[in-house]
Amino acid sequence: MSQDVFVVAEHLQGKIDDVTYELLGKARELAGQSGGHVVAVLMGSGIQDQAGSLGAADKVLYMEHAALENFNPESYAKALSHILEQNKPRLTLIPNTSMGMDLAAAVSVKNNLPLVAYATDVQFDNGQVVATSQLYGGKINVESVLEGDSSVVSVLAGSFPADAGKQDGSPAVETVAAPDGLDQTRVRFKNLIQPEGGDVDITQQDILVSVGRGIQSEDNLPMVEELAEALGGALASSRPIVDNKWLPKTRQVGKSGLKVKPKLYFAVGISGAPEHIEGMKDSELIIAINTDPEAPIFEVAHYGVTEDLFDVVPALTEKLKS
Amino acid sequence: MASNKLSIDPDQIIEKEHVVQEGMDISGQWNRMFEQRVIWDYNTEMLDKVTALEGGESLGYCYQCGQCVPVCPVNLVGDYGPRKIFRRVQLGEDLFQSPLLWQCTTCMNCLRVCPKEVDMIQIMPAVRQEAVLQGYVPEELQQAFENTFDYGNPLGESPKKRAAWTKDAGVPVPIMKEKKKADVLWFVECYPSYHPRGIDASKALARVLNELGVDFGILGVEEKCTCDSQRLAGEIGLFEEFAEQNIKTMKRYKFNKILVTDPHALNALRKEYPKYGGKYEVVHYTTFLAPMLDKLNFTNKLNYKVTFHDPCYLGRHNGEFEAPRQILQALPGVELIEMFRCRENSYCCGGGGGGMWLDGFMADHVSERLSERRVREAVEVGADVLAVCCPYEVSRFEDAVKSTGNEGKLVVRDIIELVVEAMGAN
Amino acid sequence: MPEQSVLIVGGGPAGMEAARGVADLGYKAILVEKRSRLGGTPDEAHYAALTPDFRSAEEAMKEMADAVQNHPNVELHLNSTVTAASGSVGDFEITLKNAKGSEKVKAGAVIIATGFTHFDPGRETQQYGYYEFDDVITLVDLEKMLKAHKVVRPSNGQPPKRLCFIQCVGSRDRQIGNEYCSKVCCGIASKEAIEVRQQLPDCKVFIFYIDMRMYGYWESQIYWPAQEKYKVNYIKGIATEVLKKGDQLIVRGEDATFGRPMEVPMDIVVLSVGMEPSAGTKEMAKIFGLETNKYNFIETIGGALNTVTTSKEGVFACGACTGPADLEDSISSASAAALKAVSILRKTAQAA
Amino acid sequence: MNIIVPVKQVPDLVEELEINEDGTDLDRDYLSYKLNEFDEHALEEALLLKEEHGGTVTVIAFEGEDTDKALYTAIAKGADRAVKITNDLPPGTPNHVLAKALASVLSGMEYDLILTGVQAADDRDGQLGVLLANYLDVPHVSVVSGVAPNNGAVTVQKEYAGGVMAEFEVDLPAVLGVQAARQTPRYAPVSRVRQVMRQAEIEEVEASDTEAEVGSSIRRMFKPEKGAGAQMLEGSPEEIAEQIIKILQEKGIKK
Repeated sequence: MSQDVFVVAEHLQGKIDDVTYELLGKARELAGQSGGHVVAVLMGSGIQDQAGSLGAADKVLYMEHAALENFNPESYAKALSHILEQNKPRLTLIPNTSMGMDLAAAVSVKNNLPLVAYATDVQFDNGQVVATSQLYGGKINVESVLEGDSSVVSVLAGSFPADAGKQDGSPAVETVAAPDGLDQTRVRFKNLIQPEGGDVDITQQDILVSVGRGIQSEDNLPMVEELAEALGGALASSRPIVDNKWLPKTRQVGKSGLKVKPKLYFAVGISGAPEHIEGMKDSELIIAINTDPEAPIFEVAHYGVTEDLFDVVPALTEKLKS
Repeated sequence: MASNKLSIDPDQIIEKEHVVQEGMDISGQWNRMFEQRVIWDYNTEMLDKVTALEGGESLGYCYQCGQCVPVCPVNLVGDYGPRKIFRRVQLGEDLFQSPLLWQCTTCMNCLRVCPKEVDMIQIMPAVRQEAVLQGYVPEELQQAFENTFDYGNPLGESPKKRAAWTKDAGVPVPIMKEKKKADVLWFVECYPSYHPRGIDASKALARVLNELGVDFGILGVEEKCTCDSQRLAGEIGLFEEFAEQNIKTMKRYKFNKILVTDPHALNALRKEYPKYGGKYEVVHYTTFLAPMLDKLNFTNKLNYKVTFHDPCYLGRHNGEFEAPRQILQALPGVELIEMFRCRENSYCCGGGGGGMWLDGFMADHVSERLSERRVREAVEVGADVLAVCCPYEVSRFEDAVKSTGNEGKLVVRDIIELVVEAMGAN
Repeated sequence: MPEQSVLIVGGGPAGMEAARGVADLGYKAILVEKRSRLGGTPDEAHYAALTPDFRSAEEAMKEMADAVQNHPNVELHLNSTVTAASGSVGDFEITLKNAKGSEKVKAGAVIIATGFTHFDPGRETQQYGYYEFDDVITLVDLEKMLKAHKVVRPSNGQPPKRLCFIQCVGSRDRQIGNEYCSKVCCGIASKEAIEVRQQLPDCKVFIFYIDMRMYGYWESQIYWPAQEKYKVNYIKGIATEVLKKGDQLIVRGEDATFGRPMEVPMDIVVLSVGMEPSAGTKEMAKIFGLETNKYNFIETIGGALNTVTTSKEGVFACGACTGPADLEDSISSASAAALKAVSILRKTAQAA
Repeated sequence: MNIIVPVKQVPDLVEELEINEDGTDLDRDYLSYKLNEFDEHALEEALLLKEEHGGTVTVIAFEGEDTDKALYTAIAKGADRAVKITNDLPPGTPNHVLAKALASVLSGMEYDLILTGVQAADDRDGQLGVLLANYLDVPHVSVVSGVAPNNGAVTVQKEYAGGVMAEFEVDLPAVLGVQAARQTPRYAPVSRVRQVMRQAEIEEVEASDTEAEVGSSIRRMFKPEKGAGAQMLEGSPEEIAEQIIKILQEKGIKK
């Protein structure tokens, strides 16, 4: 049994995702408490040089295999399961992302490990792992105790600062042999599809006016667009708006969309599900309009308005124009 | 009208001589005919489909006199009119999938003047029901339907908060569940329970009922939307679902009459619920209060020029034109002025028949909202207060006051708010 | 011996023609008229010219009245009403009442010719403002003005510059209950339109219609001349309401050809009111026990082949008491009724 | 293609959520439940696939509050069968247990594809679909927003951050966690739901295995600390607009 804290590194197109650093930073703190090491798990093909960017880890376990060149829910889960089986770390942190979701629950079953998902915090408490999950649309926090001597927590991106995990250095890289049959999968990666170009890059905008479910109808979009224009910014949105095809995917802020850090993030009719907040909470100034005073968006917003957006938005647009 | 002939450059007219086609000499100026001739294949299938529906029969009665179109509120701001609907359907337009289907507000002004009794109040819900069953339903409307099904109100508010407004009403508002028996059951309805401006009116009415010593109670969280507008928008199943629930709930309590704030609830409870076994004496609050005005002490002089907007479902649909006016005229300092269209010929706010939940959709089909048109009329006659007594109207007209740039010139008040204002401070 | 006389109720065109017919055939015609003079509605309502031949109504009615008044076989009861009837075919006993009292007369057959009344445009709806605006009038009101050669706006006595007719008022309307076409209004409106144009050449005349019903010669006698010679404007699309802005009437409707709403200013609006059964018609149906149709006109039971026989043997009906009828219809049916009545007298006499 | 759509009722977030006295669960007495919105998308995608390529759609749910309504609604939308698992599994049962129970029920059924919502508001111990796939030992892909049959397999699109998507080919049978259907979930007319309630039958089954090692327990539930939170702006819309403009000016965002 080890006291190590493992972090599964996430990467896409050869680039380590920020969430990995966030988890590494947290893992450092936790490993200090458990008395173990921080171990980054890097699975891929031809990306061993990325290990250098995982300097916050004491060690990088690197598994190289052609079947790991691109993320594949099946081969990655098999590989991770193999690594965890061999190492039995005290705690494994996996990003609660599109990729991590496929891994965490899989290894929980495969390796019979307790799992807590949607964590925004993880602590050791009297030798037990305690994870706090953000559930029910961010309205309720749930503190869980994970039993046993090895467990998995999948952590929401943006829960911890990335800086602490961004250390250059040269951690020991230990290459791990891939398990047998890794390329015999029932899920086969075909290709990546890049977002259609031509649309505004919302990550590059200083001012974003972002719309959520509260605008009720596609027909109300022009009203908000007008505000964005008056502010000299671009229109962004939360997931339901994109799911409804009211705006292209390129405008989506949040977990499955884009992370943005504009100077002004103006949230219109967005309640602030954790997945959304994850993508915008680092904005310099956040102003939110939502009729529900309990909406989680007000937790991250600097200024809040509970008046009807259909009154405030046109009034503001008009004043900005004059 | 510009002459169509001029749209062809005279130099472009092709002169041909001795042209013979199919044995006919068609020499002459060729492209004079600026449009191709169309040979209509009259596809009467669509009209047959509509008239085969229960309630859709009378669309086939239209004899194209054209009386309906000038009084149709939507025609004034768009290209919709019952006569035209008939004609288009007769020519094969599929009304079930046409945007025209959702534009009727069921205001009933066409039926009022129709010599053939082509009854849009029956036709539209019947066709809409079919459209809903086939999955053609505007998204906004679908949202309202889903909210109603899930929460018992189209606003999507928590059913548990239906009586939340009573907490700071300032006067007791008894709940039937505790009271069991009352002279008057006040059926509050959704907008008066949840919409901030509706709540203002509800609180005002609660105060007046207390002042008059009326023995009343509300259903509170047990009350569900009467769904009259959802019914007219085509969701008859939804209507039946909640009619059954409301009737079952009301059966548990003893009361002599039902008081409503909402003319749409009046219409449902009075005309539709009996079909499902719920027979009640139902009265709109204006009708209820008009004979009791002498019992109220009006200490505050208002000094308002008030014009009154007849709600379609109180006036045309249920024949009450006088009570609201009696109340207004009894308020000290109120000068009542009538708009160009009033009483039987009152204009429609656009909220009926599902219009309440189709504002975005309608914006694509009309040049201005009906409520905006109405607000302009109120301003035109020099009113400074637009008095209403239907909970759809307050918010619609307040929005329209803003969008027409008449803020500061005109305010929108429910009659009951004016009553309370005239009663002065407690 | 069965009675050898025919009682005719109503001294309008149909009644006068029936009486003359009976009398000419050598039988006694007892003509009962409640007014003090003969001539019926054309006389009472001061018709100017008859439709479609433009003949002076006064002159024509005088001619008809003279024919019966001076006829030796006609027994005329003016200022009289029928208050009761008993007996059956060949032997009716009818109670007449006048200022002096009641008297009973005997007749072998009866002809009802109690006619129609003009639809009251203020009765059902006020949408055309008949009782609200002075300058909204009916065909009948205009007829009187035409007769007096004084077509003016009632509100100010000035001749109108713009005058319109709204067709089908009180006819073809399920809500009002008059689902029938009143048959004559299209012709009368066109005839009056011509007369207005003749009397006031500067006045523009419009007719708002659903469809113009100008059967037979009316087309060439009235409709085409109205449009072609007298420049009357026919507009398809019935007006829905009449409003007042300032001192001008506004006719609001739909131009059905273009499918667009219209608001047309007018000085005078003439409502082309249709026909309803007169009070006398309803009363006679009751007294003689005659079946009526759903519109309260007297029902004739012979279908297309016999338009004057009622449900009661020996009682006939002619003119507009059986339904909307023009003058030509009335005169024709009156002659037919006279013939049928006389033939029934003969038959009963032979049988006796 | 025969598709199974496991659906789950979750607490309706429109209601205010309260925590029970010992602080380890929601106060469930006053909760109302609603079909997980991602499950609605899974059902919609399943119905679209059935309409395009034939087959059947079976909706399966655990017995609980309003489960029948959700199942009847699914039939009204076009599902062919509705199955209710009748084991006494109270709301809040961990997903490991639910997934295992589902797996025991599904192992007796024939299917090509299982579509679930990618996640639910109460997935404390991991997403149901992924757990289910692993108990069944069938492949899975989550965060899927496009499915197309392809010679006995399916081609799926999985969403990553920033609008990038990966395309996979997945052998059947498989579990897919649906992020969004190709179209907004359809409306079930209440008339039809009522008709279904009178006519259709919900099959009932009992899961043979409800024993799963969850390995974690809830120690405490709490509402997020009201941090400093937002400074609320009050007044009329115009006044609020003016305040906002002032803030923007102070921050140098607007002159």
